[in-house]
Amino acid sequence: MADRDLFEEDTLSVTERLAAEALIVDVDGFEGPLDVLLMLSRTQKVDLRTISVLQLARQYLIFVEKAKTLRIELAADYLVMAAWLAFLKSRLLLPPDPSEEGPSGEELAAHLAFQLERLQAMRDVAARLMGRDQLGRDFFARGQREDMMRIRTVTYTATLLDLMQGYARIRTRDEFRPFVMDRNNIFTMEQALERMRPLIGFAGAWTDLTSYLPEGWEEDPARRRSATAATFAASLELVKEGHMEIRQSELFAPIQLRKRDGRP
Amino acid sequence: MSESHQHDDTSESETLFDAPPMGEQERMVEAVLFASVEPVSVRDLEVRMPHGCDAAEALAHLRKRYEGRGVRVVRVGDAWAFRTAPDLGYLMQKETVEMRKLSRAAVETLAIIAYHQPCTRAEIEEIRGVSVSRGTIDQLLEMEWIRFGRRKMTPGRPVTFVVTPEFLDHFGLETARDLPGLKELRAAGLLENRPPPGPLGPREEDEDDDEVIEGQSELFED
Amino acid sequence: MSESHQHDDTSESETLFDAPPMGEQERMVEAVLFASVEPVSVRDLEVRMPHGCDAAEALAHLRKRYEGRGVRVVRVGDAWAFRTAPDLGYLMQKETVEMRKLSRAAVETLAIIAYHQPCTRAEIEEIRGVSVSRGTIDQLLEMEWIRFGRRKMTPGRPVTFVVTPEFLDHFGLETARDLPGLKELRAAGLLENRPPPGPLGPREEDEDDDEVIEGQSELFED
Repeated sequence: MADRDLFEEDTLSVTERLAAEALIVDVDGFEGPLDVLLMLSRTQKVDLRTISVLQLARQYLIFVEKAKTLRIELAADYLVMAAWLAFLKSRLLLPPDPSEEGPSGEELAAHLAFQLERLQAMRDVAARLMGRDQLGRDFFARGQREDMMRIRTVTYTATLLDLMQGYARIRTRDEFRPFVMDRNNIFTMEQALERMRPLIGFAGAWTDLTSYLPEGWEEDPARRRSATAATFAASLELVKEGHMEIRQSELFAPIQLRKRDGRP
Repeated sequence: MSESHQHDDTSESETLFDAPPMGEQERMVEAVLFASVEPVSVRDLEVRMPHGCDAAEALAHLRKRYEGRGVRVVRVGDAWAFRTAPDLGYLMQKETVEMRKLSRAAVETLAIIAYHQPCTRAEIEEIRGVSVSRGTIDQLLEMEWIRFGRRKMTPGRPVTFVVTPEFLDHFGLETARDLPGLKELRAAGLLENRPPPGPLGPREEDEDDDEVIEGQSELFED
Repeated sequence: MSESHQHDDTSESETLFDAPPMGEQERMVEAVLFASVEPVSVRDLEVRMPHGCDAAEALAHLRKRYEGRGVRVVRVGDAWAFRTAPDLGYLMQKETVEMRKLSRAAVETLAIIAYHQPCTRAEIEEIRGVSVSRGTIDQLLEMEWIRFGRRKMTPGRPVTFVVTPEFLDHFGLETARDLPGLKELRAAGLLENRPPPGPLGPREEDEDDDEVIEGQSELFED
């Protein structure tokens, strides 16, 4: 392999190289770059707190390179980690540049070591947790349910405000009874016709339309309006039928009616 | 109990050579009876327990141990199970009280009775503009917020409803006359000069959909 | 145990004028715990028992009585239940429930939530170094081993996860404080939420870690 020269500088043992290769074959079995790093760190066989991050970075970069030469598709986050570790490696190797911003290589390395140690710790306690006696496997709850008899009583309640709002709702509804339903203040054309038919017999002279309004409908404006409109409509009907004549001298002048007494 | 204990010591030591001590066996029966969904027969127990165990004797010990306790080992058919002591059955009842808001129909009916008492059902219906269901009246009667008043001296002598002292107590009123009047309701902003907003159709949230359309709100919107 | 029983007889007869004798109370607790599959809290016990009972003391007596027996009184969070002794589990093959095998991701996620709770999804991902699939969280929620906790007061107000009493019950833990190795992990600083130094960390999405979040904060409130 041509890459071999590239990594000759790396101080990896044969077993470490073999381990790295084994990893590549099984890359799908890993849960991300951190998992791979944790596996690689095991080859160092040291406490994770004293791990050599530099060595780990090298191992990881080999892992990624090998994966590339073997044309194994690595997920993007493996490559992001590779880039980051390459950066970390350079930071760790080069003397610190005081003008450079951001955390030092050592700080970054320490954090990575912390992450690995924490992940390992979580895996260890997860194993301990699953190793405990478990309900339904090692110890058991009562098999027979003697279910509690549930006596449920429902209490209904309302507040004074509910009550008053309820009442207000009804009263408000009264004040705004549907207009069309309210026949009290409506004088229909049929009523007007009925009223006028017997009356027109006496209307030989021109008489003001308003004098035909029914009693009790003159005062209240709403009633007056309704009665006037109905009487006017009824008058037109009677004119059409040929029983009456109608006239208005000018705009807004009083409307006058008289019997059409066989006149042409 | 069982026949297996009529043996003398020698034969027992032969057959139960490695059986756990009786105290252990009792524990086993205890755990199995507890965890089992169904009552367990002595045969079942013996199948489960290590070879050489005497389930019947262990069971007898266990029964004795639970005598007079809060739970007992009882026989169910030819099997055994734990049951709570019958005298403690009352502890197994759990009473839950659920508070629910009174329905709108009930609130309105109640309000009408409170404001117009003594009030007949027909009067309530006239004021509400919808028929009042039997259930609504029954509910209010059951809650003891209303009761029957004197019959009205009108044809048919209909019953009337009045509010009760419990009602006054609940709503913190001394008498029904303490209920705020329309003017006060208006001053409190409870009586708006507009009917409650909503489409003309019956409201979906009402239980009593028979309600007549109230207020053609659109007509009065400017 | 409660204070109410440190009184001498006179004062006791005053306060617990009609409370049943302690032996009776113990029977009651026994019956209720036996009947209930779910753990029962002292409060619930007291609600069920007659007025003046001291459920806590009766419970203490009961625990003592069942020490070393085939069933035991165990604590689950702030509630109590009878459970069979773990050493007898082998007798219960019939009762054993086939448990769905949890994936490694699910087991690790569960452990991270248990040890770091309340714990956000981002924190789980930060610790595991991979994204957490919706399915994993769903599975744990469905098993009722985790539930949603309070939202974190960090930008975006992310939801948190905490473990449930069912989790404690399943793993035979009295409280979340009894998680194996919890003290050592905390002493080693491995439960701290340490943000990556500077903006250069390999995972850049964890800007919400600016506050110092102490692990398992709510476990140590009391």
